[in-house]
Amino acid sequence: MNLLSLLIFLPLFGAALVLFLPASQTKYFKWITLGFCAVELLAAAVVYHYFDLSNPSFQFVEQTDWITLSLGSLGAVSIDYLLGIDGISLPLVLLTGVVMLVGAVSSWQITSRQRAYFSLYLLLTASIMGCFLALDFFLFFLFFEFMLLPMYFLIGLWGGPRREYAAIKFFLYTLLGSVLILVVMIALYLSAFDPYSSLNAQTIVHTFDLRYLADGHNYLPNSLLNGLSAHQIMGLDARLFLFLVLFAGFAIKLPVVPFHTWLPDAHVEAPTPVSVVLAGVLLKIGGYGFIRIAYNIFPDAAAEYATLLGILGMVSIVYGGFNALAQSDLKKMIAYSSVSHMGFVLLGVASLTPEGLNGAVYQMVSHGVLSAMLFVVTGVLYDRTQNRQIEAYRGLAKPMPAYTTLTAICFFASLGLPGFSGFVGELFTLMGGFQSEFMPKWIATASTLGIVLAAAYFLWTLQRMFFGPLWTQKGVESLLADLTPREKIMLLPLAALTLVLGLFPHFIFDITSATITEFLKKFSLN
Amino acid sequence: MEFIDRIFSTQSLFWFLSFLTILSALMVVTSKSPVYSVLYLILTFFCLSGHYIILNAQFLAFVNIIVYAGAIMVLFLFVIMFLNMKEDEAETSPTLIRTLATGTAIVLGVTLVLAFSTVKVAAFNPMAFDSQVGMVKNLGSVLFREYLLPFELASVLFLIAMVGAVMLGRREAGDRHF
Amino acid sequence: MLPIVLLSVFGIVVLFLGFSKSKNILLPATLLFLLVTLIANFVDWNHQYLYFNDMLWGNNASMVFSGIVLLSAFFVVALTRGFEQEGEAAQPAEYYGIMLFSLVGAIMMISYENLIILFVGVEILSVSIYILTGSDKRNLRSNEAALKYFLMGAFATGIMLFGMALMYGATGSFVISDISEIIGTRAWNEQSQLLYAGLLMLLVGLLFKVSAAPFHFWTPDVYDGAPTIFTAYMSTIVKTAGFAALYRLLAGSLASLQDYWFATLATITVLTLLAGNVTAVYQTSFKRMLAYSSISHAGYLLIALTSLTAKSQSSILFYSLAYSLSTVSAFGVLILVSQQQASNNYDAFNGLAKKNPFLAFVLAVSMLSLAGIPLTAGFMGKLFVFTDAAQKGTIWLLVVAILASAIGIYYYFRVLIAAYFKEGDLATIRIAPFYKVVLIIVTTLTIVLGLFPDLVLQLV
Amino acid sequence: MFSEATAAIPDVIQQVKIQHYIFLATALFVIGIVGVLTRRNAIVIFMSVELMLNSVNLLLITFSAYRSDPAGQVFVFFIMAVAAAEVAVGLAIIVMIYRNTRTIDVGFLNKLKF
Amino acid sequence: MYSDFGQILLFIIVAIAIIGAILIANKIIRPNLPNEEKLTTYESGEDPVGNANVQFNARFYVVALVFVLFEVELLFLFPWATVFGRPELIAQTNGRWGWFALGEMLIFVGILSLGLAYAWVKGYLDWIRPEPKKPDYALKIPKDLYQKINQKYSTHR
Repeated sequence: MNLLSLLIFLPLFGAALVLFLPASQTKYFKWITLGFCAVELLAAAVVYHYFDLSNPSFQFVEQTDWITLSLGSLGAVSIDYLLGIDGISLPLVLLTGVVMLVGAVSSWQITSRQRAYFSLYLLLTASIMGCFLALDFFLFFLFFEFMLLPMYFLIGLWGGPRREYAAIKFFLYTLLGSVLILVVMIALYLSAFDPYSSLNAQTIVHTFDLRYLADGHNYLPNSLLNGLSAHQIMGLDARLFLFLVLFAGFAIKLPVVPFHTWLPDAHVEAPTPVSVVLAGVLLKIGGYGFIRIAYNIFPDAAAEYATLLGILGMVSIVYGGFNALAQSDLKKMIAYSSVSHMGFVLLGVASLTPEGLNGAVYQMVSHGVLSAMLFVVTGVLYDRTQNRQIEAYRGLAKPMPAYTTLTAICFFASLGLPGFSGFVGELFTLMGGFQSEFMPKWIATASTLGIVLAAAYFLWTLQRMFFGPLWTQKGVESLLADLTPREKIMLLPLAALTLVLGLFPHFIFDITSATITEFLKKFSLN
Repeated sequence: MEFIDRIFSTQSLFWFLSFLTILSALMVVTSKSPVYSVLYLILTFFCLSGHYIILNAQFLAFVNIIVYAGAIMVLFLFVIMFLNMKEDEAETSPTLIRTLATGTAIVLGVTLVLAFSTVKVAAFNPMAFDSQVGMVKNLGSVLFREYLLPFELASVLFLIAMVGAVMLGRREAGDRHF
Repeated sequence: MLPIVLLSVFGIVVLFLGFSKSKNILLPATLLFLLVTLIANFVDWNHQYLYFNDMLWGNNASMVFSGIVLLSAFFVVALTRGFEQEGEAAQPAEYYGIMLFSLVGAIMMISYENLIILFVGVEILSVSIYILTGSDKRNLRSNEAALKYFLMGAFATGIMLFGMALMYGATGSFVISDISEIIGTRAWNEQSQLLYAGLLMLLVGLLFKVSAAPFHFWTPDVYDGAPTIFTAYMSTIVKTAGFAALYRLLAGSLASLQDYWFATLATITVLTLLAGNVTAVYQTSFKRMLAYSSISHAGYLLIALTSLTAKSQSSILFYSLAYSLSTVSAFGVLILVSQQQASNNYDAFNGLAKKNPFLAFVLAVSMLSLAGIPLTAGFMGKLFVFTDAAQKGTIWLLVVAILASAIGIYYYFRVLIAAYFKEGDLATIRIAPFYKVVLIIVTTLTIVLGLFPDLVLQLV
Repeated sequence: MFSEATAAIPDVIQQVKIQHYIFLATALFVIGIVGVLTRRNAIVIFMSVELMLNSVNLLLITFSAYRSDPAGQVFVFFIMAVAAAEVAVGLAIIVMIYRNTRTIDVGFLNKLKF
Repeated sequence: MYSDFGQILLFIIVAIAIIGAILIANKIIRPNLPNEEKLTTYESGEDPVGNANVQFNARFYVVALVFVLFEVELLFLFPWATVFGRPELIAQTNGRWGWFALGEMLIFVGILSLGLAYAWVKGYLDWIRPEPKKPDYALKIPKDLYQKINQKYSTHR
């Protein structure tokens, strides 16, 4: 079996194992999950080891025919099981490996319905991996939408008091996103074709292969999405319109500001490991979708709307920052900080410059590590006192010195202190914004406000919660034990990772740059 | 004589029968008592049989009398009699709904009539015309040669109807009423 | 042809088996008969047949349609458990016999060539279902459902027949291929009003049967009132057969008039989608919700029908298979739960997952499939149907359909929320092994078809 | 007047336009629909349906006679036969309901809400 | 265009006219002196009791139903009878037609008779007899007393 298939099927196998083991083995479920996540990370590392950094195209490509639909006189539609990896997806695959492992450790405190929990968790891992590896749009969509189900149940079954509401809200929002993506997929379906298979089969073979979709020559003349045909939908050029639809679909996932309201609810109600996965990996699929799907298929529209997208990114950054400042719930504050940080990703992608795109991928990885850490930190406190209100604590530094140190590290890293990964990501995306020929400079300028805001809310929170004399609202000082070894195991590597990435950003840039340079050639033509 | 000829033509018979058909059909729908409705319905069927006869479909005219007026209507009357329905108790359908329904149906009718008034049905070919089409001999050979399959399958329908009707219509042990 | 003969004979055999002392033989016998018929159904594979002076017509697609109907019937019959729980009043031999007979009607509706076969088929199927609906004689709701269904069905038949008569007036034939030929030559121009009015009424009559809006108002009451097992039966079989009949009519003889009927049918499609989905949201009873959901699925099937592309047939085929499978398993779970709780409401499912994880899982897969979530057959079905609309280029229809399916998620998930997230006192439900096997097969099929739709599509 | 060719043709076809028959059938059909929609007594509704079926029969026989094509008349034959079966079942349902409720007014049957 | 059907119309009209005329003449000529006795419904001299619409017994229904279905079956026999023995058809098919037609009808009638047999065996056609209650009050007279008396008088005859 190919390495990439292994990445997808390994957790599936784990899920099946958990599902079918007898109930007497329940105590081993978490170990099995942990083991599979570790092997998963190892496999991702092996992929990295064999990955050719100088090769900008897809590697480890794996293709099997899956569904063939005959359309009569209109040819056929071929949907393939098609996997591949390049410089954009590899960092995210590695990130997934890391975050899922951390999430598995963090799942230790789950005590109810373990069989269901761990099988869903592994299922989620498989579908996330599938999303990053799929090269067939249809396959991507399947993984993308299937991901919602385990997530829905993970939030709905193990979440907080308002979990039902949060779960269905999460589900409906993201489903709306995937429905929008589905619309584009259906529109694509009769437009694009696979030139090689069509030649062999003597008939038109329509395809969802993203490699072919990227090439404007593979659209049938006068079809809906051919760049030269002047089809219009609601007064807009069809390509522009469908780009916006696709963008909206991924923007919900990212989330970009007008579509973000599900995120705080989902985060507040989700259990810690699910929050970790949600912020650490799931949001990245939105950003990945922009690059891999939306920009790949509609480069012309992406250039056209760069300003709009840049502004949306800027709004996300600033609006998320202000909202984070206003929150009293620590977890909600972090959720809004995620909105703000993911805004940088959008800004970087929209800039269409090497700096911006590299920065965006880097920012995704960095935010994945940092948000995982932030949610673990929150979870630590919540586990002890069942209370996440910022005002409920003062002077935590005294009873919990190690906890305070690690929290401070991740807060500083998140607010973009040089030396940590957050700084590099924000710097590069902003640089991209400044250098972009596609959008005005004031967008990037305004976005810098986000950094200031991040500094404000993180430092203010740090100051309020950790310094000064010890005090808690409900007199729960006795519960405030310092970090357990398990928590340290989660937090220390993440802290090390953010430091390493911050000091040696070329680990990521080495992987991404070749692919992104190639990717951007499309835009330089315009 | 010419005048009398015109009065006692088939055309006049058509008008006479049509008038009677429509009138009795209206009475079916408007009668207060279901018993009267059934009787008017039987009258309607007789009128229709008259139409069938002048259309040279003698066999069907006779079948119509036997099946509809004879069997089906007897069954109806039967049910009405042993359900012991006197004057239709409470015809409580709201007036508004009745008016609306009638209005809609009449609009439908007028639309159809207007649409059909311009229809030109292809003139019959006098040379190929076979006036014996409606005779039992002719229908029999069509029925038993070309329409063999639906004929046999109709028996399945009868079987279902028999089993089902007997099953549903039978009084169960312990039923309160008759 | 063979399945029709076999089903008639088997129906009679089952009817008379009811006189034997051992009632336990009925269920296995019926299942065996259905299985034999299912196999016999495919004897003409890869032949296009025309039987009895242009009465029956069939090809692979119609055989697969019949196969779907027979398969759904098989599953539903398997879920009846011999009607042992219905008590003394139940008459299993009659029920099974009538079910087998009704399939004769369904197959006639699928493979008719002469409109008379369509008519007799519709009647056989409808009359059987009137009887089955009213089979719970002492239950007033069942009685009322039967009466309502009967009156509405007879009314619809009247309209359908008027349509057939007008079409006969316009074209002079009842044979599908002849009608198509006459329409092709445009020799009917002078009688176009007759043809148009006839076509419209014929469609209305058939749309009544598949409960498309605005002719759907009887559906919720009838589905709700009928005994649950027969609700499952009619919501799968009548729908599949009805759509096969509609497809045969539209594709077989009226394809060249698409410009004419497209607008009408598209409007009906939109109405059906909206009526079904929006009303389903307000239901508190799961059974009633399934009734409305069946209306909304009629809407999705209508999309494929309205578009009438080369692929429509396989879309309808796949969709009805996916729909039938999920509906069967949903009703299968409902029967067990409502027996325990004496209620069909959503609340009855509270806490199902805790003590009955298997049933909850079956329910989840079926709801996901009905909602059209990927990796289930329902998703593929929806995708095919949507692509039909895209192929025809009716974007607005597509938009409505997608909105409708988004609404669908809400009400399908309500029962999942009840089953998984709510606390309830549902005890462990004992499931007969055979019942369990059926549910497993149906659920597996739903997932397998979601992964490999080719398995069915390549048949056509 | 009685030419050789038209001798076999029934008078009605020569004297009455086919439209008149179509109108008559349509009128009966509409009367039937009105009955179904306005009456509440199940038996009367059912009778109105029978009226509709008869209008169909008339229409089919008309077309059949004017076209001199037996297919229409055979169809009518089937409609009559099938109607009988339907009536048997329908009346059985009505009897069953009357046993349980002592009424067959469809309006009284509102256990199930519309 | 006086025709055969015109004659029928004439016949109908004349019939209606004559009946109407007779009834009207009757009305004019007859003396009209009503009293209560005369106005009651005529029931062979008995006093009428209750409504004229007497409720039938539902046990008739099943029989009526089966009758209707068989009557329709009968209808199919009429056209069959005309084709069954038609010589030209028999000649066309080397005599097979007769057997074929017979087979057709046998299947049809057979299926229907199976339905009848079903209803019969099931007991649906059985008359539901009213079961008169046997009086169970205690008699003071010993039972054999009657027997003795009966015997006594029977031997005398």
